Formats: sequence, structure tokens, C-alpha cells
Amino acid sequence: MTPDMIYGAAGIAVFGIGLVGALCAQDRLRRVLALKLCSVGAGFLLLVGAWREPPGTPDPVPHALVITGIVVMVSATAVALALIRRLHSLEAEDER
Amino acid sequence: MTNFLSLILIVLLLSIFAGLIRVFRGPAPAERMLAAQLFGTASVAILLVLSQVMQMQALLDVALVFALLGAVTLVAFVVLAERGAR
Amino acid sequence: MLELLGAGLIGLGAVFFVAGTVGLLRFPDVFCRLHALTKADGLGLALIALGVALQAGTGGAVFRIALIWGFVALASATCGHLIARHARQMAGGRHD
Amino acid sequence: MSVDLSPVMLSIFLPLFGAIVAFMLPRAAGAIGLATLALTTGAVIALARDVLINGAAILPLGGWGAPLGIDLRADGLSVAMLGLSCAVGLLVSLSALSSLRGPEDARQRQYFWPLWLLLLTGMNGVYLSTDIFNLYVMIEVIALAAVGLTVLSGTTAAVRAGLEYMYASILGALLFLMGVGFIYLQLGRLDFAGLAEAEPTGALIAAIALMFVGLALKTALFPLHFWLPAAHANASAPASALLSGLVVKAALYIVLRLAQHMPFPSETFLTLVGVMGAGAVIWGSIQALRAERLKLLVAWSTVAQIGLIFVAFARAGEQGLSESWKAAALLILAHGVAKAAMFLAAGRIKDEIGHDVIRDLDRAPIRPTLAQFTFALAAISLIGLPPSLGFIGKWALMEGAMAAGYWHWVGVTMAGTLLSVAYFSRVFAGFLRFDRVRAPVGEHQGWALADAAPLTLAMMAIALGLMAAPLLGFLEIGYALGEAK
Amino acid sequence: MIDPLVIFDLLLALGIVALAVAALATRESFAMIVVFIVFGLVSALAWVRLSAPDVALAEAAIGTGVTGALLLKTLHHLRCATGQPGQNATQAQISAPPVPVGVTLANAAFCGLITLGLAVAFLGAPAAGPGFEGLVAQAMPQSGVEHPVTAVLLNFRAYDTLMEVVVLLAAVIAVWQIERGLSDAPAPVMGEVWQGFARLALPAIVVVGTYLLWVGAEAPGGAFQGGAVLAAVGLLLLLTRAYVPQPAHRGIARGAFVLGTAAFALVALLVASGGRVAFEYPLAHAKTLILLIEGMVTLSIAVTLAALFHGREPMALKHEGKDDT
Repeated sequence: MTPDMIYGAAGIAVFGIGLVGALCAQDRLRRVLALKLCSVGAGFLLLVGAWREPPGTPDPVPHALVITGIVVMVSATAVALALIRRLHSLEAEDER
Repeated sequence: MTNFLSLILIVLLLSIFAGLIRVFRGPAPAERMLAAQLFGTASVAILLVLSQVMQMQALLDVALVFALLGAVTLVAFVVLAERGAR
Repeated sequence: MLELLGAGLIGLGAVFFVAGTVGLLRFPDVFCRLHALTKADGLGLALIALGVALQAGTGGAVFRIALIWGFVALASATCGHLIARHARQMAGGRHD
Repeated sequence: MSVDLSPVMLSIFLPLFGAIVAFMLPRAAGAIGLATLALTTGAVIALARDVLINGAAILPLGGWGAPLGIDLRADGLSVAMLGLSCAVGLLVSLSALSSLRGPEDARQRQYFWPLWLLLLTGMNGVYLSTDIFNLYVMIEVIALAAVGLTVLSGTTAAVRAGLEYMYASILGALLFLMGVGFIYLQLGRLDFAGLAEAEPTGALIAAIALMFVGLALKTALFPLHFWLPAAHANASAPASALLSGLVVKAALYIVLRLAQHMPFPSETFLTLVGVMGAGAVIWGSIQALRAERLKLLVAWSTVAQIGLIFVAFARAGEQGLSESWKAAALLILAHGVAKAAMFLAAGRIKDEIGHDVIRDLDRAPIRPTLAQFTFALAAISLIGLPPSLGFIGKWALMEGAMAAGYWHWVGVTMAGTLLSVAYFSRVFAGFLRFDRVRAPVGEHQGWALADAAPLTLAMMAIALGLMAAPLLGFLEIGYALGEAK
Repeated sequence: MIDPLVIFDLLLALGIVALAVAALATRESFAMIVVFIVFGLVSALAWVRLSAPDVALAEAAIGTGVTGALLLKTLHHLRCATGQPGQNATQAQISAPPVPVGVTLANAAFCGLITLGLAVAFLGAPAAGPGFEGLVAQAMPQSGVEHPVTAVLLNFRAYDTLMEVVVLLAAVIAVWQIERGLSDAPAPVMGEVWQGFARLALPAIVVVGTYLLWVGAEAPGGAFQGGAVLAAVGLLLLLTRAYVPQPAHRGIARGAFVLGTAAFALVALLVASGGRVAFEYPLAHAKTLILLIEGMVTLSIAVTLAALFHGREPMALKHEGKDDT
């Protein structure tokens, strides 16, 4: 039972949960959140790959990749949320 | 010593999870914000203890950022919930 | 010796956290909960910070821990105030 | 001290700087955009010359070299794709200048250029990259810029389609990222050369499957095509041309590269790809036959044509892509040029007539002759009639499939061809049976200039077929990884 | 006896999975966002356990803080724009009609299968397999910085990082393009306690952000984390309406958005002389150049994240009789 095994399993589970949410969620906001969960799952996988024994001597490259992934994901989230807001306003206008 | 600190970590983590019940029950946003405040403080505490357990001074910086962001998030909660209620 | 004292403080701090959480769960209304929580976890964090500072020893670490504690104390007081005001407004809004 | 600007760098950085300047100076965005496109095309031509003379070019960024650093690599195929994005991009830009000219388009004009130049940055980056994580970042650049272009018109339908597109894009990218994670887990490196040495293990098969599904989502392979028709049909004409002609090709190109470096794991997987492709050909064609609007028909035909390209992958056989990658590459190039021409022509027809309902095309009082001619030329290439580039691509596909004894894939290709004849004839019928009401002369003003770009593109789609032999020769330069120097 | 730290890891992992489920299963949207933020915090803790403090910093600041604020703002918008006050007024509007349970189940089963396959693949992969650490250790002396993650981000794989900043630029351009002229609710009343706190806290946050940027050369921290912390200041100012973006500030904002990308790309191109290729910093100036790039990028990230939160481009709005100061 090393941290990499434990968190690797958790990461894959989180990815799967996010996948379910991304496919099934009806609420637009919830779908964005589900996608964010997927990205955290992928982050876990990379970080687990970087884990080395003894603890505290990880491979730094995946760390950099995950940081990049986080920034990319926040950009995508921001655009998706802007689309949701805009669509909501447009739909409200159309109803009037 | 490490074992003792690890037990403390477990206790703190459990107190976060217990606080989640309040998030689900609500009823008002104010309660959920309170719970969020608990999470912020407790995770700072966890990081402080972890910095001892893992012998990583850098975690203090992480704790500092958690503390700052906890405050910012709470302000966002309050302001956006307030305006939303009008 | 310092190490043991630090451990004791950390343990005491954890007890306060537990107390705060119990208060959050068990107290009847939002203001009681607010009161219990902000007091208890503020104190809990202070004790843990002190304990960790005693164990850490180096000047830089102690300084940073003090900074963290100071910020959290100020922020939690302010946020507690904001939340309380928010709760009051909401309560008032319902009666109007 | 002179700065050493290699054309490899320039073809990525020129559009990047162009985007920055166009964003800073919105009033001059059009001129900046066009100048950037011209300069980038120049850089690509210089690069093509380089590759023709010296073979594949490698640029180890930062001097580290793979696997620690990132290498850029330009071979025949990458340069052909760069050429596609620049040539189509230049002509679409020209047409955008005329179609986004009105005062009510000021806002669209202001944002079209930076987004489009960032899109070009992303695509050119994809074509030169040899690192799978870098590819992930690049497809995200493409995705954000492409979504921005999709919703440029700002209508409810466009924004709704854009949101679906965004969801699909993010999910596709995340599946790809997960695949990157598995590759790192197994191999500990992320460059193409590392992939080539790999033995197929469970983690690698998972990685291939994840990346394939993610890219299939991005390139809208049936049944993951749900977002494409609405997104491409509701965007404004230049945006549709870029999305359909270029953007989906970037993901296709990555599939091609991955298949080159790590062959599809098994015959079952291969058959699955082929079945999905065949499904796309049939379903896309049926939907195109039923579409009521011209742009929607064109969008559905994209779904069908993408499927055909995947059929080309499927007949590759297990020993990697051997020869069939050339068929796929030719089809990608042909579709890119022809589909951009077709979307621009459809946009022109819509502008002139005022609607794009296929049933009412023949009742229009105005006859945008040149746009209709362009549409027909593009259709010739898409159907695959000789001597167009589409014909050469389809011929290469069928020839290979027949030689390998894959008669079912030949059947799918033939069926797709016949169906495309059927759905395009619906449009031709609309073009031919117009009642002969002549419009006032004034309404035709400016059509010649606006039609020039799509017409040139359509002619390119035909003419490239005549130059197929040198093109094929060029594609092969440096294709095999080893001979790069 | 089992190491209590392993129990902590197990609990944390279980908690993460449970929080992921809870975030998707929670009905009330506000609670969903709170759960998501807790999920982010707890995963950052897990990443600390995986000896990735840099990533934990980035996840806490960007992945949780900024994303959470964005989600909250969007929820707020969805609730306000329909004009119906109250907490749950627009739940029906936000969500579409429910799909048949069968479809959901089929989807879930499908995802379950995929996840199972991934888990099998994960277990089959070599634990602590090959990696870059040897190469990184070899190249560190030539990188110009002491912290490996910063060396990877700003030197070995600087091209990725440049493109990541380009993604942010694309996002802010797209967001400005998508959202237009939506009017805002009136400014919140924050009170004196807040004013006192803000006077102290905002400069403190700026100092911490700058510190993170600076310390990145030798310890966890760096441009992205520093930028995100600075963005928090922007978020607070925007939230409390201490700063309201004006149309006249658009030029400066544009400049700030592109500053990081432009500086990074220019440096990358200009170092390519005298036999060096792009991104190959001369060793003597490597640290200076990296810090220069990081500084510019930090500024850009801070402003861009704040702008992503604000959303629309500040335009000269036609005031429709609303108090919008």
C-alpha cells in the first residue's frame, strides 16, 4: 500500500465519475464541473506516474505537465461558462 | 512522533468530512459558507502538520496560499449569494 | 522537550477542531453555529500553529507559520462577520 | 549578432505575433491578418524548399533534444498540411475581408482576426510537433479559438452549437490527456521516437484507445459527430470554411501520426475503426440527403467524408500504415481545400439569395452564378470525379483495398461516392431549375471580388489532382522517422 | 501494525472519490459548488502527499479558487438574469427535461466499463517506471534555476508553457467575444469590518503573490501560482466593486493580456543567434531571462484570470435607467 497505488486508483475512479457526469448531466453547469473532475483524475494519473521511492524524489516533468493542464483547464472552463451565461441571456431574451 | 501526528491528520480530515454533512443539509447558504470556512481552516492545519510529517518546508507556502484563497472564496460566496438573493 | 510540548499543543488543537465541527453539526441555528465554529477552529489552528512552530524550530518556518496564523485569524473574523450579516439579511428578507 | 530565424519557428510564431498585434489594434485587424497570412505562407514556402532540398528538418527547442525537450520536425506530410492551412487560410481570409465588411460586422471583424490567427498558430504547431503532451496543449489552443469562431455570429443557435462543441472539445482533450498519462506511466517519455520503440502492453492499449476516442470526438467520427453539424452550419461563412476545411484536419493528422508511430493494436480495433468510418459515411450521407438547408447539407457531408478517411486508416492492415497513409493524406488535403471552397460558396449563395433553404433555391430571383459554379467544382472534388484531388485520394484508397482483398471497404467507398452524388444533385437541381427572373443589375455589384477566393480554392481542388504525382513524392520526404537529419 | 499515514492516505483517497460523487449528485447548485471547492482542496492535499507541492499550489489557486469563483459567478448570473429572486427559483430553467433512467444507466454502465478497463491497465503498468528524473538531474546545472519544476516549465519544456499562456490569451479573447453588454447588479454593501480587513489583506496578498513568483526559482512556486494569487486581488476588487472596469481601460487590459505571451515569444526567438536555437537561453543570462519571462507572464496571468472572472469586455453601455456605478 504505497501512496501511488492508493491515489492512482482514486484518480481513475474520479476520472470515471467525471465521465459519467459529462455524459449524463443535464444541467449545463454540472457538465462543466464533471469535465473538471475528469481533468483532476488525469492529473492524478500523471502525478502517480511521477511518484518514486523513496518519497520526496519525484520526477518533476509530470508535475510541470499537470500545472500546464490546470491552467489549460481553467481557460476552457472560463470559455464554457461564458458560453453558458451568454446562452442563458439569449434564451431569456427569446422567451420574451 | 510521526505516528502521533498522522493520527492528528486523520482526526482533522474526519472533521472536514463531518462538516460536509452541514453542506448537504444546509438549509441556508450561510450554513454552507460556514462549513466552507471550517474546510479552509482545517486544511491549513492539515498542511501545517503535514509539513512536519513529510519534512517539507515548502508546504508552509502551500498553507499560506490556502489561507488566502479560503478568504477570497468566502468573500465570493457572500457577495454572490447576497446579490443572487435580491 | 519542546517536541513533546509541541505534540501536546497540536493534540489539543485537534480537539478544538473536533469541538467546532460538532458545534457546526449539533447547534440549533446559524448564529450559534457561527459562534461555536469561528471560536473553536480559530483557537484550534492557533494551538496547532504554535505546536508546529515549536517542532519546526527554524526562523523562516516560524515566521511563515505566524504569518499564516495571523492571516487566518483576521480573515476568519472578517468572514464570520460577513456571513453573519448575510444570514441576518436573509432572515430579515424573509420576514419583510 | 544576427537572430537565426528558422522557417519552422516562423510558421508558428508569425501567426502568434499576428494575433497579438491584431488584438492590440482592432481597427487594423484585417490588414494585419492578411499581412500575417502572406508572411506565414512565405515561411511555409521557404520551409517546403528546405525540405525538398535537405529532407526532413528537426529543430530541438532549447537545444535539449527529445525526450527531455521538445523537438519540432518538418517532413513532407507536415509541410503539406502547413501548406493546406496557409493556402486555404489565405483565401478564406480574403473572402472574410469582403464578407465582414459592413458596419454591423465591426464586432465580428475585431475578434475574427485574432482568433483565427491563434487558430492558425495552434494548427501549425500541431503539424510540426513531435511530442504528445505538446499536441495536447496545441489542440486546446485550437479548440478555444475554434469555439470563439463558431459563436462569432452571436445567434442563439450558434451559441448553443458552440457550447456543445466546447463540451465535446474539452472531453476529447481530456481523454487525450488521460492517454498521455498512460503513455508516461508505461514508457516514461512522451516523444514520437519513444513511441516507436514500445511493445504493446495493457497500459499502451488503454492509451491508444483513449487518445483515439478523444481525437475521434474532436474530428467528429460517427457516432461521436453529434456536435459537428450544428456548429459548422450555424457559424458564419468564413468561420465554417475554416472549421470544416482545416480544424477537423488537425485531429485527423494526429491520428495519422499516432498510427504511424504506434500501429493500431489489433485487427479487431482496426475493424472497429472501419465500421465507425463506414457508419459515418452512411449516416452522414443519409442526413445530408434529408437536410433542408444548404449549409447543414455541407456540414453533414463533412461527417461522411471524415468517415471515408477513417476507412482509409482501417484498410491499413496490421503492419502499421504502410501505403494507405498516402490515401488518407490525399483525402485530407482534398477535403480541406474543397470543403473550404464549398462552405464559402454556400455562404455566398446565402448572402445573395438571402436564405439557404435547398427547396427554394430554384425560386430565387437572383442567380449567383459564380458561387454556384464554385459549389459545383468543389462537389466534383468531394464526390471524387477525375481529375480532382479527391479522385486521386479515393482511387489510392480503393486500389490499396482491392490489392489487400478488403472488398468490403471498396464497397463502402463506392456507396459513399454514390450517396454523395445523390445529395449534391439535390443542390444542383436547385441551381439548374431556377425560374428565369433577372435581378436588377445593382444587386450583383461586388460579386466578382467576393467569389474570387472560393473559386480559386475550388480550382485548386481540381488542379491539385493534376499534380498528384509530385505531391505524392513530396509527401514521402522524411516520412520514415529514421532518415531525418 | 499499519502505518497511520497509510490510513490517512486511504481516507483521503476515499474522501476524494466520495466528494466527486457528491459534487455531481448534489441537487442544489450552490451546495454543488461548495462541494466542488472542498473536492479541489482535498485533492490538493492528496497532491501534497504525492510530493507535488507545486501542483497542489496551482490546483488550490487556479483549479479550485479561480474555477470556483467562475462557477459561482455563473450560477449567480443564471439566477439573476431570469429576474426571479430567491434561491431555487430557476432550477427548472437551468436544467433541461430529464432523460429516461435507462439512458442514464446505460451511460453509467458504459463509463463503468471504461473505468474498469483503465484500472486494469493502470494495475498492469510498471510502478515507478522509467521517467525523466535522470535527464532532468543531468540538465539542471545548465537550466539557470535550482527548482526542477520551474526548470522544466521555463526551460526544458518552455515551448509548452508558452503555448499554455497562448491558451489563456485565446480564452480571454474568446470570452470577450462571447459575452457582450450585460448589465450588472448593484454593488454589494461590504461594511467597515471588511474595509479594515481589505486595507490590510490586499497588500498582503500582493506580497505573497510576488514572493511565490520569486521563490519559484529555488522552491515550489512560480509564475502560475504567483499569478493566480495576484488574480485573487483582482477578484476581490471586482467582487466588491472597488474597481469597475471602464471602457477606457480596454487598451491597458489588452496590453496586459498579451504582455506575457509577447515577452515570452520574443525572448524565445531572440536568443536564437550564434548557433543557438529558439528557447536556448545563454547560460550566463538564463536566470535573468527566466525571471524576466516569469514576471511578465505572472502579470498577464493575474490580469487574464481576473478578466476571465469579470467576463465581458468593458463597453460603453447604454444605461437603461439602472444604477450601474
